[in-house]
Amino acid sequence: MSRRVRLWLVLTGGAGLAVLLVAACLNLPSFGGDRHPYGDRAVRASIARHTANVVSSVNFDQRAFDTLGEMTILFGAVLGCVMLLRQTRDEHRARPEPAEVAPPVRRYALLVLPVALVTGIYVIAHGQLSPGGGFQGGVVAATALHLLYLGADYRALERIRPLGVYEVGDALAASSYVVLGLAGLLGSTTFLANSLLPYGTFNTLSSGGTVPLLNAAVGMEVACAVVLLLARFLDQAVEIEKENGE
Amino acid sequence: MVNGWTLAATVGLAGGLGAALWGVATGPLRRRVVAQNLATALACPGMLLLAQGYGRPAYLDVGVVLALLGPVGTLVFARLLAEELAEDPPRAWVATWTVAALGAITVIALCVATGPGRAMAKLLVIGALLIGGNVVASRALSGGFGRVGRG
Amino acid sequence: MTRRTALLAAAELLAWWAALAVLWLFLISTVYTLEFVVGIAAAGLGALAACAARRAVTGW
Amino acid sequence: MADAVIVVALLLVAASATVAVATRDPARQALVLSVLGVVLAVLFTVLQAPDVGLSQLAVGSALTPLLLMLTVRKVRRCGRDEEQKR
Repeated sequence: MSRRVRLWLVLTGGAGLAVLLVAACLNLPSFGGDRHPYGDRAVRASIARHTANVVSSVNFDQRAFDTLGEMTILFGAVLGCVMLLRQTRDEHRARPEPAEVAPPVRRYALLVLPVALVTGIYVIAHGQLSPGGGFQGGVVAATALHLLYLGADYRALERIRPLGVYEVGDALAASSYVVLGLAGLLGSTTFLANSLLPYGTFNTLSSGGTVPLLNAAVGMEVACAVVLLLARFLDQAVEIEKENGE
Repeated sequence: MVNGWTLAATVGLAGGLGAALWGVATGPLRRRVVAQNLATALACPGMLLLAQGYGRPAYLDVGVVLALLGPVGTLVFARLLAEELAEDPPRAWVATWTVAALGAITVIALCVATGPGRAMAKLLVIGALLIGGNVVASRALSGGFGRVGRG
Repeated sequence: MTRRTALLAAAELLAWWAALAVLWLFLISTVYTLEFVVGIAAAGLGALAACAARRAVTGW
Repeated sequence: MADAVIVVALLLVAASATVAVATRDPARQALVLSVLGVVLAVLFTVLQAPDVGLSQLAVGSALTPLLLMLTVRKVRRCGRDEEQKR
């Protein structure tokens, strides 16, 4: 295909997309109106199940099956990364060299690591009460561990990060989501139905039936998955080298 | 719903993040990393003001996460760009302390509006994490990481 | 590990535990039993991580 | 007037996204991307979606820059090794 034809193709496709988008925008309800048919129904269902954060109710109760799909996508993506970035036969591992870090930076990293970890757990635990949830908190908690790489060196991080534990945790959390879904079949005829546990007192940690449990499962899955993903990237960037003698 | 808090947040976010965006888009690397650091330092007080303006204390959690992870992001750049930054280290103490002062003023104003209690303690924790984090991140950018080989 | 270092390590762990439990109290909005239990558990986990991280960096 | 902060956030997102596309060097692009992440989090918050804002902050402020910069480091090191072999 010549350059000219490609340019025409892009222009025609772009113009078509622009026309469709403008046509769709003309039919949108106006910005910030007071009629929200879906919102009203979601809020009503959320309050009926004593879940204070409607977004969590949508994610882990009304559309819990979609979240299972999203979690599986993350699981599969991390699995793919682990396979692609593994150490191949013509590569070897070199010991990472210690980095010279200024003392205030090191102290900051050691101080903020536990604070960020506790904040991550807080965001996971209060997913059904305030903004946040398993995904957000899991990423925060996993990022917290890597302060040890930023504030010290890779060897220090490797000492507190037994990868096998995180692999097992990842798989356990992902499967416990499915098990909780199957348990929903006990009380009703629907997979992932929120009918197993009492809905509890509104606006407490135990409210919302299975929502906090699913939230915790996703939080653990995401935290373990992010640690495993970053471990492969760090291995490649720091430790793994091509053999020189090939 | 317009009140003083949202207005202050609008002005602060427009001016602060606009300037940070200009800084991160142009100039040498040393200017860009400083602008990236100041973007989080300016956005976090804006988030706190918005939480107060909307009357929703739950929105403070966004500020907590930003105050914790913003400086961590700057540390990532300081650590992995250490070689290039060592050749041409950034010197931005005036900007760093000015932004830190803005953050401190915001937190103090919000504390006065909140009154004593655990909510005020939360605001003070956010302020300490934000200001401490950004000063340390600024220090890390200007030679915080010495000789970095393969590590 | 001598008796002295063991005592120091225990004191470090307890100090972190207390500090992180106070942080949890600041983060939450209302206090009740379950919240307290979860907070103590999370603070314990954070304290273990803090001590492990410090040991990984300084080496004892 | 109440929508002023939304307009400001939208303009900032449009500007920083354009800059992120226009920057060529990956390291500098990662810097712009991290500012874009913060601006997007502001936009989500002013549109009353703090859950999404938190997701954006969690991923965009430290994780994405770390993944990108580690990749840049690996690619650069491979390039240096190739040069040494020649």
